[in-house]
Amino acid sequence: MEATIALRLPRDAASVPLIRQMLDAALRSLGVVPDIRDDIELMLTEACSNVIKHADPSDEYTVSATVHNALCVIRVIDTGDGFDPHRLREAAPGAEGGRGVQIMRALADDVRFDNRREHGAIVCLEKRLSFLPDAPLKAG
Amino acid sequence: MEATIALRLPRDAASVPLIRQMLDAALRSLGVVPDIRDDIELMLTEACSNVIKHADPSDEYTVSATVHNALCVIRVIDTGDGFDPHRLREAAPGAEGGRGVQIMRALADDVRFDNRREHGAIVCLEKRLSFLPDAPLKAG
Amino acid sequence: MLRIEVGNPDTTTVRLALSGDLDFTSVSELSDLTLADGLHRLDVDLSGLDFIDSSGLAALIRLYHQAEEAHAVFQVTALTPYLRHLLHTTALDRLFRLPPA
Amino acid sequence: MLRIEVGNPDTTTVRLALSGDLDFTSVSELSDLTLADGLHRLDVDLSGLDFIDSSGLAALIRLYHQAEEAHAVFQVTALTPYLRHLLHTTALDRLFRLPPA
Ligand SMILES: Nc1ncnc2c1ncn2[C@@H]1O[C@H](COP(=O)(O)OP(=O)(O)O)[C@@H](O)[C@H]1O
Ligand SMILES: Nc1ncnc2c1ncn2[C@@H]1O[C@H](COP(=O)(O)OP(=O)(O)O)[C@@H](O)[C@H]1O
Repeated sequence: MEATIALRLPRDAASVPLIRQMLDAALRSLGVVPDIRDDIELMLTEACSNVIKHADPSDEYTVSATVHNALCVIRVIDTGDGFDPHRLREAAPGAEGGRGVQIMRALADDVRFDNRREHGAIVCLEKRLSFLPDAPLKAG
Repeated sequence: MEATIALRLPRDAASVPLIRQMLDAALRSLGVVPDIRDDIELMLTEACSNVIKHADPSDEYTVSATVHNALCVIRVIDTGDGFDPHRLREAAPGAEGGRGVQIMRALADDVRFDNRREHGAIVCLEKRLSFLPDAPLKAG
Repeated sequence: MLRIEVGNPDTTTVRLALSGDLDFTSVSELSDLTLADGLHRLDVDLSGLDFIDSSGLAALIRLYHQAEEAHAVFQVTALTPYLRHLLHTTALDRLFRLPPA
Repeated sequence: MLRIEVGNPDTTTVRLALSGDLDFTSVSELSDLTLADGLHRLDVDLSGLDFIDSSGLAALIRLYHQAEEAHAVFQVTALTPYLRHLLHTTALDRLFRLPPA
């Protein structure tokens, strides 16, 4: 079994709770355990809020999430100016910003930032899934 | 905004409540009104149960649902022997079977059955969507 | 998930209260039910159903036929507006002789 | 949706109880809050939060700084295990001087 959700969204803050809720509901239907769903909600939110905050000048972005072989792969793609992931600094202890990437790195099993100067940023997040004993099908 | 859910599923009865629940949750997130969601759940269930019941000898099938411009388009594709939609008869009043296609035709705004002898059946169901006043984004 | 509650208000009446999902995946639980001899009346309460599909409707038709064979009265009760609409769509309102809404 | 309940158990203490989602889309409601002068203590009860993201954490850090400036005691209370874990991940447990679990 393989499941994919893909959305083309306006670069609008209201899109973030929408995709978060949609993916969470899909993962719940598949029987993914709540802790993993919480982590995925947060990783996804960080990647999407970054598009809203930083991905000027794009006005749309896409999110796709695929579940296959007990792995969830999320791709958030914008058409903004992109950024250089190697130039990110760790947030200072009392700093307000700069924790999004830190959180993604902490929660995802794998994070990749990809960039093409004229095509914006691609954030790819992977998370290994665990399922409740009564999960339908072998979603794995 | 455009949203797509696509699943590759084992031809197993347990797949039907799964995809039904997943699509319903997604439509709820988008703010689709309950009556339309009920109709879509039922149309989708009929198309998928037919794959489980009739689409020998395939062991997998795919379901995709796309929401765009306030239209939901569902495609259920199997690799069974297919069937000739023109040879379907209306169910006799007291007959137990033969009501699935009738229900799809009654609830969908458009139903198309497509068939290629060696590639199984394609059922395409369309439903116009209405949204709650507080629906996020203009999902339309 | 389908739940079936079987009641016997008197010795010749059976009352089935269905709740949850009555669909292709759960319908066998209802089909497996056997009705005792000497039945005079079969009431099926659908008010708790969240979902029913054509397989669920087929199971109701099967119950209707079983009741007919036993010369018992068959009645579907406590319809939600949605179910009434669906029974109308499938012309089962006439088979089940539903009173007009 | 974020809900903020503001309590004043005494004139120099403010108690904020947050519930719902504290994220990028709702955080301004919290940032817009101004704390009265003469504050000695700011308690933030997070037990009702369903979701928090880095923007929500940033708002907490901002409250922490406001309390520091007022020489008030800042305390995050009623953490769920999930939130405790997240504050640990982001090293905010040390900034907020959380007692060890
Ligand atoms: N999609 C994106 N487009 C452009 N820049 C981005 C994008 N995502 C992240 N960045 C850059 O990475 C930096 C670090 O992001 P993050 O850790 O989430 O912290 P914050 O968003 O609070 O600055 C951002 O400040 C921004 O410069
Ligand atoms: N995916 C499919 N593959 C092969 N045959 C199908 C498929 N879907 C429907 N059919 C044919 O169409 C007929 C009518 O379907 P339907 O109205 O749902 O009633 P029922 O499934 O109760 O027979 C089925 O009996 C079957 O012969």
